[in-house]
Amino acid sequence: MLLLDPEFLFGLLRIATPLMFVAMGVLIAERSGVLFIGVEGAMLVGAFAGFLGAGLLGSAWLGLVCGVLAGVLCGAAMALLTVSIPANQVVVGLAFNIVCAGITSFAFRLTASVAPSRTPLLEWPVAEGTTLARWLGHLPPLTVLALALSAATAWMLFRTAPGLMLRSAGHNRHAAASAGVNVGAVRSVALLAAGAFAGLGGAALTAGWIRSFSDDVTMGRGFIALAAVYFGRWYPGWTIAACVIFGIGEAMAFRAQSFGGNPHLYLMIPYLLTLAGVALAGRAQGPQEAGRTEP
Amino acid sequence: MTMGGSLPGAGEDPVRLAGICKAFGPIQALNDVSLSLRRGEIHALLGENGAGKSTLMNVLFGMLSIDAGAILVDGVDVSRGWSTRRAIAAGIGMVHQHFSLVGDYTVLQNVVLPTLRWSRPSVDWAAERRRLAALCQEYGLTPDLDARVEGLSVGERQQVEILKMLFQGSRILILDEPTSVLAPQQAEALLETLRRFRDDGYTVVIITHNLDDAMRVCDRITVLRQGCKIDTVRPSEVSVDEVAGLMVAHSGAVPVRARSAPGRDVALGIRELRVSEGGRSVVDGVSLDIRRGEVVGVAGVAGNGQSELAEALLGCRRIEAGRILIGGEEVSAAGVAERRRRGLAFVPEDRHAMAMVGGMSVAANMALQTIGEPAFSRFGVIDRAALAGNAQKHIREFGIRVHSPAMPMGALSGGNQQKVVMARELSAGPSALVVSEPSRGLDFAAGAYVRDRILESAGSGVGILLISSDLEELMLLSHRIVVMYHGRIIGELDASDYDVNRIGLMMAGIDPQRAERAERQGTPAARAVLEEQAC
Amino acid sequence: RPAFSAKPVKAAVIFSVANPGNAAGWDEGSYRGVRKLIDEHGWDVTVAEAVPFPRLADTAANYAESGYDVVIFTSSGHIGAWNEVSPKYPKTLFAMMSVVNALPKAANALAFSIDIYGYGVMGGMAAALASKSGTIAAVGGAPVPGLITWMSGIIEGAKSARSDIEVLTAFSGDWSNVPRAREVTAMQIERGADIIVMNAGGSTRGVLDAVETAGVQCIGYATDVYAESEKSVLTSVLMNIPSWYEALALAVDEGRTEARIENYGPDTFTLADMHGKLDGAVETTLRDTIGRYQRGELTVAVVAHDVK
Amino acid sequence: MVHASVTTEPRGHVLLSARFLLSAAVMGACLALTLAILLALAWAVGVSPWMVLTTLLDGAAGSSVAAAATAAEAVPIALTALAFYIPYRTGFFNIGAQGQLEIGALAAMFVVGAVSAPPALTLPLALLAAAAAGGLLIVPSVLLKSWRGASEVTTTIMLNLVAVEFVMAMVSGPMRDVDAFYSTTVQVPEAVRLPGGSLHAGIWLTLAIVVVAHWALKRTVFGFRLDAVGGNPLAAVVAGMPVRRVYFQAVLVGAAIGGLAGGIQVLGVLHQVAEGWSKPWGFTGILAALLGGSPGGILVASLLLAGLETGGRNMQAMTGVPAAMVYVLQGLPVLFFLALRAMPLVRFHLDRKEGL
Ligand SMILES: Nc1ncnc2c1ncn2[C@@H]1O[C@H](COP(=O)(O)OP(=O)(O)OP(=O)(O)O)[C@@H](O)[C@H]1O
Ligand SMILES: Nc1ncnc2c1ncn2[C@@H]1O[C@H](COP(=O)(O)OP(=O)(O)OP(=O)(O)O)[C@@H](O)[C@H]1O
Ligand SMILES: [Mg+2]
Ligand SMILES: [Mg+2]
Repeated sequence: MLLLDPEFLFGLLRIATPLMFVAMGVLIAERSGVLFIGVEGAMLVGAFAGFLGAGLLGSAWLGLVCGVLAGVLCGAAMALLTVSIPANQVVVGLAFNIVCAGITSFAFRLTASVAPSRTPLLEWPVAEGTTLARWLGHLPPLTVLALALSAATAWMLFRTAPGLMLRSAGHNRHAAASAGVNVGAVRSVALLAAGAFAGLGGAALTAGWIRSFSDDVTMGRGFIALAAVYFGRWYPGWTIAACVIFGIGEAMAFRAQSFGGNPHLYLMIPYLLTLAGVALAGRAQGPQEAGRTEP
Repeated sequence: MTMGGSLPGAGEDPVRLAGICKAFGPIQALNDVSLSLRRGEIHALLGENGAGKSTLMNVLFGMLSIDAGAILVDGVDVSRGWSTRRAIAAGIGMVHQHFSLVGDYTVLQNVVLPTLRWSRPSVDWAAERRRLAALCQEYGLTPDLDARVEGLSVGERQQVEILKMLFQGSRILILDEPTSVLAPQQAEALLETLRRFRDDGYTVVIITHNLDDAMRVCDRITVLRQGCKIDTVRPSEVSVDEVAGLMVAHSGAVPVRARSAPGRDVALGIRELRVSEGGRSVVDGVSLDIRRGEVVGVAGVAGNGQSELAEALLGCRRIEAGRILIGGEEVSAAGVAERRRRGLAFVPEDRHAMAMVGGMSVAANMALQTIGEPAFSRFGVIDRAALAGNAQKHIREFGIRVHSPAMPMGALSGGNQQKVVMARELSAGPSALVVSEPSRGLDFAAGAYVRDRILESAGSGVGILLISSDLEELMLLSHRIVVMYHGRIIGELDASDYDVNRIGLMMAGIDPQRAERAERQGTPAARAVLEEQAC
Repeated sequence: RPAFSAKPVKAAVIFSVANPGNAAGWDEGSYRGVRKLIDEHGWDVTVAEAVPFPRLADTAANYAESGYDVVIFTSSGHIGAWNEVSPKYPKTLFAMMSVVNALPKAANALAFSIDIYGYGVMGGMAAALASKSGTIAAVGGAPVPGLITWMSGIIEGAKSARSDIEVLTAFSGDWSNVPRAREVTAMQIERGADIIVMNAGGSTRGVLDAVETAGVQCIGYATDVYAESEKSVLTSVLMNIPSWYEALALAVDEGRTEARIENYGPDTFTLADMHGKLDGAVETTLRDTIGRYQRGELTVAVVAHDVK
Repeated sequence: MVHASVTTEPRGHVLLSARFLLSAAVMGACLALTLAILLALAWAVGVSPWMVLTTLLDGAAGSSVAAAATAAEAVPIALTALAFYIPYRTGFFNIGAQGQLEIGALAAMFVVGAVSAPPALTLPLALLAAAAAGGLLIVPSVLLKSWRGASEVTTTIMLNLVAVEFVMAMVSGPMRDVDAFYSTTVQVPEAVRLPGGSLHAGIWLTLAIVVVAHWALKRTVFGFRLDAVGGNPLAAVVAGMPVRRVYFQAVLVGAAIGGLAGGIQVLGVLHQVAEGWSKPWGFTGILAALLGGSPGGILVASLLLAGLETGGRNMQAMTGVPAAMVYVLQGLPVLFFLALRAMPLVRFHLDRKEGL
């Protein structure tokens, strides 16, 4: 039915892809024991950097790179505030979001004169007409990238030594510490990675999807990603699924408008779906350290 | 008889701590403490609560930075930039008082964790498993390598902690109050294992409050008092009383009064009580009558339903079947508050988790369940003078060491925390008291005091259910002892025929008859039966 | 009637959108007008952006109190505030630079308005005649009266030019949610529309992107958005907003500030260059039809559709 | 903050206590830092820093009008701050104050439109409705947490988004004023508005609520139980406290206050609910709760943030610097505060537990 309709499918993938990136970031951070409420702000900064970079450098892919770099900066700020110092993770996150909202729209005005208002289209970096090009065909590049990176994240978290150390820091910092794991370092690294993912997600939204920027363009998508992680019980697979479900919800909302009725009513659907998802996920045995603030 | 750092040849000692000072804000936890450890010795650290034992070992293990002094490993000063990671690399391992394992990791993962490096991302689990299995073989440890640690008993967790140390190649093993959480036979088995480590050339440090253990198995004993090192002695050269003298500034333990005769009528009645956890029944048809002024001891290896029984009695755990009576009145359906109002008092085994709010003041903690009563509040408004007065009173009569009742409960040492809890529960004027592990982790002075209060309140007609893993304590305080095994009471002894060995066997689930026989064959055989049943 | 003491004229302009200079459409047009006031007429102008609707009155009053000569409203959403404030501060001139049909009861209120219906008609005609599929869509931001009138105009204009035309209408719901605008547009295209007539304010670029990706064409609002997406902008129906500001400046200079509504009709709208996107014949008929309507030779019924 | 939440208040006179002076100093440092950055930004966009500074202060408290505006602006911030702070004492993170505020405002608006009773009756009724609506909105979160263990952080955030869309649906749908030129409800009739003009009654009501809350948290059994449940739920159970009830009470009271914030804002200041009618008061409120650390402190922090808001708006309008500057202005001091506040030395002195 609906899902088989390619236009709908691509529509929901366009919506879900940026979420996937961001959600992976949140997942890494929380697995290491840091509640990443600031993800909304990091995503917004990434979105702006992605837009600016793509516009000035004339390549959407380079825009994504800029998004990642900006995200890493945000991650570093987060690490400084919640790991080095450390201050309350939730509140730091919320303050961080507000600041990012300000800084981005401020910078947006400063750069409005120099940057083109729309960024180049993002396509597979392969020559037209080659077999490879034909193979990749209509596959949305970013979705493929998102899935690949998620798989990589899952492997890193659950199959490698760093993954084991990272999760131990998130589950019980004292145990990790007495096992010689440098919790602070692990979390800082995790936050840098998380920031990178959040920034990439933001860039995927601007440079990869709507190809432009406007104030607060993320509109709570960072929070949605956060919810997706809880929904997915901190497992990459389920988290991706959650992002897709949200995509379906929002795509349906857009579609339903054409049946008449008030658009805003339909736009509640995806949030309610996510809420239902979080409810179903139930007693989430998440990383026990996430949200704790102790020196 | 002073020894330690000043000894000739101490240079070869694998570890030397010299003039260590450590303060937490105003508290001088360690003051110029020097200590040297040797190859192939078991070294005991003794001292009252808050003496500085844990802190000193945390310093050696790199978990706390020091204000002054030096840490020498194999004669080399490593104080600068000393960290847990370095300590582990230098062959030092530590088992903390409150175990530090990653609950949702398997035994294997927990043990391997300390050996992981960012530089070696991939792990060869098969190989690690083989190495670990071999290690278990060697010291006769038998944990299931793929079990999640959450599900393990205290004893098993401790084995995992020890394996962790061995696996990461530690030659110096530190254990903080290892026996205080174990049943006698388990403790005995642990000490046996420690002896074998010593014979294999390991250095073992145990922090303990059990003087006898220290005297029996240790080669040297170092005593701390209020952050200062008092002395290092050889058990062979001193008596228990001497050591005790070293530990406490004030004159030693309070003599424990004699048990008074119990009264007639039943204070706390338990009828066919059944509690189940995840399908299997953890308390399985327990019936018991505790009369006024009677102390009934409950023995049993940790995890055989004692804590569930206690919680069911308090009313914070659903009961499947059976009845509970306080002073002859049925309370099975009542909630915690109601039961307390009917005269039930409760001292849980884990005070940190269940008996206190660390962030609130001592005074507040002393009124935790009575705050709503007219004594402390009118129309929901707290009478702070009354709160303070109440606290002052208890601090005086229980001799609680604390600057002011406004101090946060969390900053007290375990002993004093326990006194606060006891004071609170007894001051409510209960008719029945359920108390678990009243002296766990307390130095003997504090422990003796707490026991004395228990007997005193029994004397004043309170019916007491005493759950403890310390048999000495049980036999000292109880009029009779029941043994719990797999949620059932499998045996009961009267004060007249107490016998450690027999109780131990029952704790291992061996019924009295077989116990008799085993006893006739003599203890070694009995212990064999025991070990086979233990795990 | 306000008397203007010292030059330069001190004026404040109120926008509800953020960053109007970059808004691709109506507000960008207004912003260019403002620049003219500053650069060519030497006015001393303060721009207030992103003023929430409920705050409009306060903001305007605040300017009046702090001695501004002229306060300029830039959207029909500001009419309420316009009506409320202008009677209170007779010394200040309150200019409304947007669609209105009635004046506040005050001598110091001045309006430069357009025939938004007629404007819609022209867009509708152009779209209908350029459409190959026979289906066109009007995509708007929030369903406010001005926008509904505009859409009604599009429907009637399209039908008058081509009876078999089907006109879809859709709202993205607000003026800022770019992704939403993009997906809503994509859906209209999916339903067969091959020409999109748009007025999405801050979310215009979402519409443009959908159009561009689907390889269809769209018609810009107010200003020429060809530069935004050469591939997919067929044309734009231009309303010369800056010229209204010129007129305002002139009126102020000559002291002709009596209360009135200066209405700009179809004759002031123009169709931007099509860069040869339509083949000659089609473009000629298209321009011819629209020209006849502008000259009043061709009348289009005024019907108020209640579009959703 | 976590520590602060369980400390009991200092002995002696608050204003004279060393920790008060210290926290004041910390606060001052944060503001100074922020101001420096602000002036740098102004310089970057080519506006005279002096103009920025004067317009900022002028707009915040330069005139009685400005001061009144700041006081009014502080109301929704202070109330949503309480909406966060009270549940927070039990360990519940209510990030949903913004949504509760939106819904509360809508409910009040609905009552005003629907009820045809004398103003003296309608007004309190509308405020009650606002509080009720706010409380209602948090019920899913609190139930989901206690039944399914779902994290309230996410559920409240989701409910924010739902509430915003719902309000938009109402003001652009059934409750829309058909004559208006944008999506909005009708204006609240003069008679039903909170009396007092720019210094409307809602300000005094808020003041009262803050005082009561401050007293209740420190001096009553209710506050005592909040601390116990927040500090160690298990111990609270063992002590026989009605933990679940305490917990529900705290959360519902908080959310109700959040709803009330919306009611007051719409009946006292804006007189209508419209597209983009609200600012992110709910989130600013959380910042205020953190800066304040107690209802009393919240009052101060709210006035501060409100001043930055009104002053910032004035600065924007008068100098034309981007409105975005206001957010930077509100967020930065809090980040600085968080950072400084958490520095070991500062923490040691501020968290030292004294008094009963
Ligand atoms: N993290 C800490 N913060 C502040 N003070 C501490 C901390 N840890 C220990 N102390 C102080 O240092 C003193 C020594 O603590 P330590 O844990 O070494 O005592 P201990 O000998 O282990 O007592 P116990 O026998 O009860 O374990 C304590 O009295 C305590 O006041
Ligand atoms: N935040 C703190 N401030 C001051 N002292 C503390 C703090 N945390 C712990 N301590 C001290 O550290 C010591 C070790 O803490 P620990 O939890 O081991 O208590 P304890 O005395 O060992 O009792 P138990 O044996 O029951 O654990 C205790 O003496 C306690 O007084
Ligand atoms: Mg200790
Ligand atoms: Mg201890």
